Amino acid sequence: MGLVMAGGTDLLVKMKSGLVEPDLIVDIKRIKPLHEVKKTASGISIGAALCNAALGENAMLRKAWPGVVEGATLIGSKQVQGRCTMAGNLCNASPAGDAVPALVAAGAKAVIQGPKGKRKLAIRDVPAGPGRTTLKKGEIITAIELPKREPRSADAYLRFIPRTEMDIAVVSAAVNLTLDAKGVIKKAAVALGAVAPTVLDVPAAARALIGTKLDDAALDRLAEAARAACRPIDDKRGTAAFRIQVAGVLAQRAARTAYARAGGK
Amino acid sequence: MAGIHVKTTINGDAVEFICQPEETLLDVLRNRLGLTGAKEGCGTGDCGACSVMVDDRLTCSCLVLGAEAEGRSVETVEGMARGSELHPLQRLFIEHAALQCGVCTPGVLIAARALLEKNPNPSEEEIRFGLAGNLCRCTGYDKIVRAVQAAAQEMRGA
Amino acid sequence: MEAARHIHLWGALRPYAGGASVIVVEARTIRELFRKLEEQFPGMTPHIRRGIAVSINGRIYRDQWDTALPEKGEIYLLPRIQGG
Amino acid sequence: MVTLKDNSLANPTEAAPPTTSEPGPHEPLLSKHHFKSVGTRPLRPDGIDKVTGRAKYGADHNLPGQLVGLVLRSPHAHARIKAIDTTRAARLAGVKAVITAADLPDHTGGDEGLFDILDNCIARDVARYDGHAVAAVAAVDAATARAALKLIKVSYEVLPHVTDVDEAVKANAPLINPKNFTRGVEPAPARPSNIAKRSTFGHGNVEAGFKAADVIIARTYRTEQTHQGYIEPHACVASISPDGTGELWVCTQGHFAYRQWCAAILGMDVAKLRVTSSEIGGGFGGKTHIWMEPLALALSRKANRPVKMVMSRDEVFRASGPTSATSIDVKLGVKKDGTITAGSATLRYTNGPYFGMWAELGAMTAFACYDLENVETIGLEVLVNRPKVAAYRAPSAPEAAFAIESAVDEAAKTIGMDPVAFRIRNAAREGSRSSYGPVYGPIGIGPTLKAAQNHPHMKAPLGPNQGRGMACGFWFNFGGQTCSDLNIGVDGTVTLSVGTVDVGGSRASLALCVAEELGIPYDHVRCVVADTGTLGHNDMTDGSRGTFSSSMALIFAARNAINVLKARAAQMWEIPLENVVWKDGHAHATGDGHGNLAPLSLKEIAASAPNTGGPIAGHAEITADGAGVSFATHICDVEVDPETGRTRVTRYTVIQDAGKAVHPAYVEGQYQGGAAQGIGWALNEEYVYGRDGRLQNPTFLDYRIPVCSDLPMIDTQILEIPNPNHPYGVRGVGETSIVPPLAAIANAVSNAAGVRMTHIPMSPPRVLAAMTSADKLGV
Repeated sequence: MGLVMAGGTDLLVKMKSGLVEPDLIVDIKRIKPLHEVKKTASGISIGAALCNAALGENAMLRKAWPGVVEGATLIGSKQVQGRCTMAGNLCNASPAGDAVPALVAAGAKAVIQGPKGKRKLAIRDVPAGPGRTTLKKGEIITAIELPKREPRSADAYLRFIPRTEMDIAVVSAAVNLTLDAKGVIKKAAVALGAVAPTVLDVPAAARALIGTKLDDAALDRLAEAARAACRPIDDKRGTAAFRIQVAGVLAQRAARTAYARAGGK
Repeated sequence: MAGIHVKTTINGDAVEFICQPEETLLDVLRNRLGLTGAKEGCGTGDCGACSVMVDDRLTCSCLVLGAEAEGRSVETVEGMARGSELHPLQRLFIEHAALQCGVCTPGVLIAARALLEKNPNPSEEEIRFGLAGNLCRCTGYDKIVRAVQAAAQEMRGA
Repeated sequence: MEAARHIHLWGALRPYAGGASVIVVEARTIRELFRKLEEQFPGMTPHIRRGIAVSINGRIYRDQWDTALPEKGEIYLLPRIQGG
Repeated sequence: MVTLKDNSLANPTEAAPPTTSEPGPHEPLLSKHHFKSVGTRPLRPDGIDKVTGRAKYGADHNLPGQLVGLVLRSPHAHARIKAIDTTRAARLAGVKAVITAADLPDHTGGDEGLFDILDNCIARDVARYDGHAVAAVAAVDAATARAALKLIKVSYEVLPHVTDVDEAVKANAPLINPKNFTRGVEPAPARPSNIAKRSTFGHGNVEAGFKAADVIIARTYRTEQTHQGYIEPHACVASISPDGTGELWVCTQGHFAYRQWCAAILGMDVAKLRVTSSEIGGGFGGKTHIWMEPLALALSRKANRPVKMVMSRDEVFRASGPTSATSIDVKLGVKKDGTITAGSATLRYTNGPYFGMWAELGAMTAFACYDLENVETIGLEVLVNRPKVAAYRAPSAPEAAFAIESAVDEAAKTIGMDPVAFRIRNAAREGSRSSYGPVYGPIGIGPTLKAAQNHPHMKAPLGPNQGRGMACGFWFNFGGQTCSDLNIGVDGTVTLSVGTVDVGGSRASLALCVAEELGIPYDHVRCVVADTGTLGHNDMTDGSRGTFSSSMALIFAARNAINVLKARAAQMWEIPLENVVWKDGHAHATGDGHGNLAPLSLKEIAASAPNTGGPIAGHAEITADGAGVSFATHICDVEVDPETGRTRVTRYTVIQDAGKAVHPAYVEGQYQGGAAQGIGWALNEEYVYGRDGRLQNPTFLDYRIPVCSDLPMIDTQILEIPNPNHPYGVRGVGETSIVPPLAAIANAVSNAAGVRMTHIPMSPPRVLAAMTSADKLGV
């Protein structure tokens, strides 16, 4: 078995515990273009080997996609940040991966290179279940593409962890909003992490926001729709009931942050 | 399995070693090069005791393969002092009693230096989040944070 | 009866002394006390082997078996505690 | 009176009778009130090694030709081992030894405690918990050793298991040990059970006390199992030579005890095994027990090569020293005037699969802070399929204090009394009968409470969703067997050899005490931890005894050395010994005709040693009884997120009696470290077991010890109420600081959340469930 290594922060842990025993490891960090962040005709392309610490240092990304950057830079410690990548987090396919919900809410795409050429796939469709992706044999992700930003747009990502750092998300929420000139939400996306086998895109929750200025009634409907979409389990990190309850809370808080960032008042 | 021949720079010195493909940089430092300052507290990137710099990025050496060091520059706690002169962080950690058992100290020092290089005047909160990847079980972090504050002040003045 | 000492027992020892909370033992030192206890109350032997501490007027002795048991004052047997 | 063996005095030809103006060589009474060195904050001698990476910990030592040892562990919570086939593993190239229980025959000679240690080190017929060692290998490298483990075939017959404390005491629970009949019950029970022992403490008549009460508080509290969480995993290098002698390098809190146990288990003579303690990367009680060290020795014996073994973090969690999980019923009777009329508690503590005394310690300490007319505690040691419980900093006291201090707080609230005033009213004092039996001498709980009452923290304003809590804590402390050497070099500098492992800066404290006693500068004194081959037996660094005991021994050793120094000065001056006194690091001549002699410095006397009788040294071998009990009061503020149940500690204050703080910075460090561990225990740390009886979270990722950003600064206030049994008044300070936090935080969270918290850790799901409806959230 051959495996691709970007940051290696998941792979080396799995090797240590004997979970995987690769015959070959391909380190993609030496490939220069895979570290680039560039503006393209359709948006921004982020190389798959770019470590999240470097991603967080990119002012353009922080300004355009603060929620995406939040998600990516919450993973692990400062030490782990120096290694881990968004693409790696995506391919690890944990339902609790911090980088993923904001990418889903952003409508981002994975650029996939394989023996049969290149294809693009919505981030939402990359994970197939815990630890499994829809990538085919021989395929690797080379970049993540974020769409072009309209004016008055912003996103936010929040996760719930018991400590202040170093935990895996017990539940998480990302909200991506675009406002009109009057501050009314005209486009919205809501994604939830750690409440189902894969990160959830929740259109019903997004619909609760569209056409509103994020009044209390809209926030209540948002929380209700978010909770209704959850299909979590009880595990060592939290109970299903807790996850459902807090998913609504985080969706509301992330929506408030995204709304303020987009210029809403 | 055939070993991999690696040429690298460690604490400014050119170093060559042969390692197995699955060996971590931490294993190489400790078991092949005799640099036992970096410690293995967990092996999973959760404690920070193995913190080193690789090409000026703070990393857990347990999450880096030894073979990856090829052509890169690695800095460990053994390279922090200049000759007999301790780095201000090292000196102030002793002066502030910021270590008890001391096993987390090498990793904390490397992380604290990385923090101060990026942010010479951190708030208490920034220090606490900057060191959140380094577990200490003895001190309750109080004296560690104070030592880093003192070092930041001294290094800014110097 | 100048060697008679009143010895207070903690709960786990009382069943071996017929439920008594205080017993009278003729013993001048901790060593003599333990020897007499084993003779008179064989059920206490496993406890003594595992460790019993002796509080003499509030001060706890764990090891020094030649310590004298004063005629006056309180002698209290306790489990030999462990620490971290 | 500190007891000393008569033969422990200095060479009798040199020992002079003490003069009236100076303390005798082993006079424990407080001899100092004004200190020059003690109480200062000099740099620790091991500091530079520890900030430069030079210090050698357990895993930092290597021997030529050493092998890598690894352990095969049970994947089952409870299983009979039907057969172990090691033939394929043994045949693998590079494998030099494979061992099972058969390679460690029972040499314990009927010693039940020692047999339990042996059985825990390697399972014999039954694997008793997930992670129990079953076999071990030694190979030329880690990869080969890992491959060999996979080739060992163990056939298990899986047995029913139980891990929960309340489930284990039920009549139909699976039996952990069919030979276990509850001790402490007369007549002995006819049927075996999982209750290993019942202990009772108390006095008075609790039923009468409850009848006299106006208010009764009765609740059941639970705490989950935690781990000491030292950052350095267990590690050792063992080397046994064909002549039967052996060397063991190991991280431990007590190398002499490790030697004793390992030698007994391996059937070796104690004198043939030399154990060297490495620098220790945290212990907190977890390194007062042996784990894989006998396996390393047995592998080395079989392979005739040195063997290094280092536990993984997973192994540390699964197979080394956790605390008990507990379930504690408390009943408290209180009068409206604030008098506690009676207190009772039944404390169930898990022991793991082996007999321990954990509930007993909980039962002893539970009500120790209070002066109660009627009190009764019952401790039940409960066997479960979890790893063997090990001591953790004031073992068993934090759980009991959580239950009792929560009830005390609730009682104060119920009668409308300030919680500090309520505690002051009921606090134990000199002459009170303790809840565990004896009458107290002078004790420090009152002063810590008074200090808390007057502390600005108590009066600081609180914000929304914030609450304040406080609690008291008690720990016994102890002393024990201690042996030290003091050697004076030709240049007048001093080397100390001690046998108590330095876990948190004690070498600096001990050097300070000797500098004080000899009257020389701190930096003329160097303290080293000696191996078992070069010093007499020392008990472990546990029970808060390291600085207390070794400083006492070293002060006595220094006094013995002073007697020698004075005799040498008398020789040099050619005057009678009784005309020499020791003051400020010098011999002074006194009396008629000698007054004009210039004082002789220690350095000058040392320089002439070759011509005055040879090397100058002092020794002491003592049993350092009289440690003196310890009390602390903690205050904390928390903020609870009402929507998520997450708790943030916003302010924390520790007030504790140190007797005399030898090196105040390291005393503060003990207070802060204990508080931080208590905060972790209170909020997030817990062992999570699955239905299969396997540990779900054996990583630092999911066993959540506090990180730097979780904590505020931890303020400390050191009280100094001298311990009359130590020459400088020193008390142990290491453990008590972990006793109050669980309760202090529970009281604060209860105040912030508006609901009484009875289950620790107060993880967000539990707090949120308590704040809304327990059923709705299914916790």
